[in-house]
Amino acid sequence: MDESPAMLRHQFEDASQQRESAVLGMWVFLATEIMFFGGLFAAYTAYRYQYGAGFAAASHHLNMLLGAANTAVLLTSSLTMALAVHAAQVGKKPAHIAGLLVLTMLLGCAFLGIKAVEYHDKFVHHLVPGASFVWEGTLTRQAEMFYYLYFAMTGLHAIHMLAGVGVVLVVAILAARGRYTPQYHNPLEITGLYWHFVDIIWVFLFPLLYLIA
Amino acid sequence: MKHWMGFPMFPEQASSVAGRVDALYFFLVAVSGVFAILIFGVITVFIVKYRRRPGKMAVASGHGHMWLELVWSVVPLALTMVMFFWGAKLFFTIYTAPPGAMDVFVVGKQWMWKFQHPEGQREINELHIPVGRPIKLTMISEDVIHDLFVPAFRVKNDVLPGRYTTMWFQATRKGDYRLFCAQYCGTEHSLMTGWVHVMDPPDYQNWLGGGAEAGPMHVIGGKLFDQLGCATCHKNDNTGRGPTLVGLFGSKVTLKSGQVMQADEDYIRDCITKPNARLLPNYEPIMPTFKGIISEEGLLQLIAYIKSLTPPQAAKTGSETK
Amino acid sequence: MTTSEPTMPPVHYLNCDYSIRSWLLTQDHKRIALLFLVSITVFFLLGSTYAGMIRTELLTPNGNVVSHQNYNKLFTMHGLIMIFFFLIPSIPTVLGNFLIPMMIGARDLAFPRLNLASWYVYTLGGIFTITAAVAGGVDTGWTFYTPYSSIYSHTNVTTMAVGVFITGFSSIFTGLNFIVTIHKMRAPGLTWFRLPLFVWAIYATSIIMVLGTPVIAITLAMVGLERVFHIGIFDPALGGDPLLFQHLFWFYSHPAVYIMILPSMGVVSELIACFSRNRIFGYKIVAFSSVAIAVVGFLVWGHHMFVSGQSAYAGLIFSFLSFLVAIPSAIKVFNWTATLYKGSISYDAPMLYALGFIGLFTIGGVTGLFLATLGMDVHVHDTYFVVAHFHYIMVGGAIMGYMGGLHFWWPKITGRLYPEQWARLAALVIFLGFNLTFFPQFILGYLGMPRRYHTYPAEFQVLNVMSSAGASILGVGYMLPLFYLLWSLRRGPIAGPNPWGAKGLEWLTPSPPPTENFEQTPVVTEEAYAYRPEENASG
Amino acid sequence: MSNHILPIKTYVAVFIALMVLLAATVAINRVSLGELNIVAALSIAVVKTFLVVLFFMHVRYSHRLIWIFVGVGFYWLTILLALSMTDFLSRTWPPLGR
Repeated sequence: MDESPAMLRHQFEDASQQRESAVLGMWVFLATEIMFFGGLFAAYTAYRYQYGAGFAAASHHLNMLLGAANTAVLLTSSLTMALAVHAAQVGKKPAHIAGLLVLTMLLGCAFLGIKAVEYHDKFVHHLVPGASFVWEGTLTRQAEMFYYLYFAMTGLHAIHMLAGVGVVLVVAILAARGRYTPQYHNPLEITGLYWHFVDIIWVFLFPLLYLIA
Repeated sequence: MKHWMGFPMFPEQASSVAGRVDALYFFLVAVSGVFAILIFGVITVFIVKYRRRPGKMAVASGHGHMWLELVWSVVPLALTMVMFFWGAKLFFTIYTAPPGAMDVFVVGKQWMWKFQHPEGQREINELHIPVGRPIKLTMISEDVIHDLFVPAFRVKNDVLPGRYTTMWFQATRKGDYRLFCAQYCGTEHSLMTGWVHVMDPPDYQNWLGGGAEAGPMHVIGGKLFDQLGCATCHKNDNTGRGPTLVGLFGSKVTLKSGQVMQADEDYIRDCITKPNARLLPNYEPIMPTFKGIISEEGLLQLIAYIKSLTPPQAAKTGSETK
Repeated sequence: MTTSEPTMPPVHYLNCDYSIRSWLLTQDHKRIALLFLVSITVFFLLGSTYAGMIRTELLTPNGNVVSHQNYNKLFTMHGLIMIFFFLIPSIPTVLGNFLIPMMIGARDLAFPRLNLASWYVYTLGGIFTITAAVAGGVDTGWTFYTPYSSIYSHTNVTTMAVGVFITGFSSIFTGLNFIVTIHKMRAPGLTWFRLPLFVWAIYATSIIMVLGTPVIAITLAMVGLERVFHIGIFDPALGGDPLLFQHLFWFYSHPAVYIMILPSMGVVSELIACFSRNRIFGYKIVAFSSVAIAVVGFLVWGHHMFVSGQSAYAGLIFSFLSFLVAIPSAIKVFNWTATLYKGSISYDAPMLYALGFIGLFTIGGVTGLFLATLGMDVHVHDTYFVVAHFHYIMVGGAIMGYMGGLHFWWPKITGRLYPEQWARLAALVIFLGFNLTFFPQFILGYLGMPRRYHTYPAEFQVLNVMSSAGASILGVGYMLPLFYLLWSLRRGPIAGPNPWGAKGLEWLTPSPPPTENFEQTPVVTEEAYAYRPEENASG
Repeated sequence: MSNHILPIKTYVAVFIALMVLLAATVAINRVSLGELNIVAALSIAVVKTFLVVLFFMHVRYSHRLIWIFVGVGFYWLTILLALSMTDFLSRTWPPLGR
């Protein structure tokens, strides 16, 4: 085999077994993640069914343009991430791979930045659930429940983004050191899977939270 | 309690469903018993007969037999389906109060049961009811989840905060029966117990006549209605800023959102505690919330009053005793 | 069995390095299994102590040993520790960790560092739990029902919820590791239908761990948030629905029962096969029934909510589905019984545990049917009938399997045999003590004694005294193995690689095994449990 | 699980499709379709998910086992949502029996 033996851990027979294990492991983890968000999705479904009117009213106070912009940012970051994996697959220079990863990371940071602007806006307008929640209009409780779910779901998503940015940073550094070759780039590949997954969660959060007609 | 050699084995049967629950119980015990004895018997025979002996080797049992597997999958499946349908049918009965049942209202709180009769009598941790008459309990909690459980009647149901749940029973024998809180509710959960006193109807009427200076529930509710100023908007001739409540109970209401709701106890309770969630067309959202202003008992009295504004024959659910 | 005196291998996973560092930073699945063994035993003893205090209190109806609140804390801590810190990790993290790589002919799990992380995460969760216990305990019941847990309880609910949340990730890591290992690391020739049934059972368990645990994690996180920030996702006063909590809680916590029982079923399959010298009857059906239990087990949680105010229509659906999950369990029992037929059965201690398992699990299973039957459940729900039922499953089932497995593989783990006569005695004492403790509780439940009652009406005392008497016998039964297993570590006879004459790859290596498990990756050419190869060859 | 390498233009094409779908989601939201709005929005989200999973995450060229685990994750989520909604949807239905 042509892989560098240093990358093959002792419990595996060969590089393809190691790679397949890593990829499968990440997919199993992502199934776990689906269910982790799933609890919140279930809460959302139950309350949206019961509190449709309040949810719609509350949703109008979210900035749909910022939400759409964030979706675009994340989708773009997914593209750069996919291209980074592709670059490693075809054996591009370390700087090339690392560059794409840094770009991905920056887009991730941009997402979090926009999210922070939105959160700040909600703080200013007293739309954070709890004692300081102020709602001008009817259906206060329903609106508060919406904002609770909004913060819980986007907050959990943002935590995943933060973790993702951290991991991408580490992988970018390793990539810059030339660790990833067409034969071995498992960490990069599974980081990519994670990144795309976080992207998919947002693809659902955007219409569910921002686009309640 | 039925005893066997001094051990209590079996609870009293004191309601119309108790016998049916016990019949199902005996069926389940019988099926379980037959299966358990069958399995234990066969295992005992095998482990004795095929115990390891020198010079005697096992004879491999092969790779299984399809027909055998089928038999012992299908037979238990069929039996469980009998259990399912029998249990479901009984559940319908336990779940659905017969029309014309006598109302009693229950408020659970840490750690006591408060009962209120339509005639106005209130009691704590004791419930007096007449024998032979279906009783429908409309229950709500002031704090955490409780559960009203009367073993002799074989019924229980959780008592939730924020929403009415109901259960019903018809006592068949005079006597005093224990009632428990069956849903863990905090420190003195095990003290949240009491008694159901099942009386002859004349005794019950006497008992009713004994107390309640304030009058029947709907009268107390009517006074509360005036005190709270509800009548300034909800006028009986429908000229107020709010809709009239005459004929409301049991009717179908079309909300501003287009949703059609049955005006039952929960609907009225929600209208009082969160009025803006139940907006009506042609009316401004001006009603303030009375959440925290009216106790759960007060809400039940208001509901009793609003119910009394509907002629009895028009009401579909529930009924007044007078 | 070999005729010559067995000897210990000169170098094995236990004596290759004695430093503390070599244990705390080990990536060897066998050593991690032992780390878990020590940890869960500590929690088992803690949980048992709580149980002993509960049974002492219930000797009298008046509650004159501890206060109301302390009693509530006792049963809460008993439940939480036994379920999250003993039963759920027990077989998977100890026997699973030790055996899965060996049974499939691998050198280790797919992710050894993740495996070690799993132990550290478990320990961290355990520290939170101990902290909550020392700080005064929790009084919500292990079910954490809202709004009691989120608003009304003044105990250390948040700390405890954090502990359970963290420990959940240990479960997820372990499950993930097993799934990948079983898929990707099997030795050449070891097809799915040649796997030992224990591996199938652990695989099914792992599926539940991976897909169920995150839901309880997020749910408890929401309860914690509600407590800390007073936002009401489950608080009816703030527009929340307490039944939503129950749905999310039981979505995990019902399948969690199968996390506890499935591995035991796997162990029992191994034991029955070995000690009756027979291939498991209907191997494929037993294997698939594990997976069926894991899948269908996720569809039945609503049977915990028949009287909760849940819609009666939902109750109907959940009742129906609950009956379906009974079938694969029944099939397993029938197939184990059929395996004994024309076997060559010996009564070694592990086999006694396995037979005890079948008996107690059968009783636990059929009483589960009572609870799935709608009209019946209304009466017995939240009574001692339920308490008895789930102890028959979790103690009578899960712990019997765990004890049987621990004895069976003890020679493999330590290289030494435990004292057989003592072990048989302990198995017998546990069986008798268990039945005396929990059988009276079925009757108590039907009489109407609600669970979680500190004081109770005097007419229930006779049965409670019986139960407490049984508990003292059960306690003695559990103490015995603790002593003689420790004793055997130094004094037990040398076991040799395969003291039972058992089949399976784990018996091909020395006892204790070397760090790499096998000198050469084994190649598998026959089915599991080929106790009579000539029979298999002929047909 | 092959180490299949996709051409860059596939990635770009998928990306463009994703952006078009995003625009479509926003556009459809401007039109009031009642209940259909949520259906449309979620349908588009599902299509986007398919694109990301199949191409960016290489599932299209992966082993069947990966397909199974992708399916399992979403299937279990469906179980959670569907069975818990049986309660919420049917609570206001008329009482059983009689």
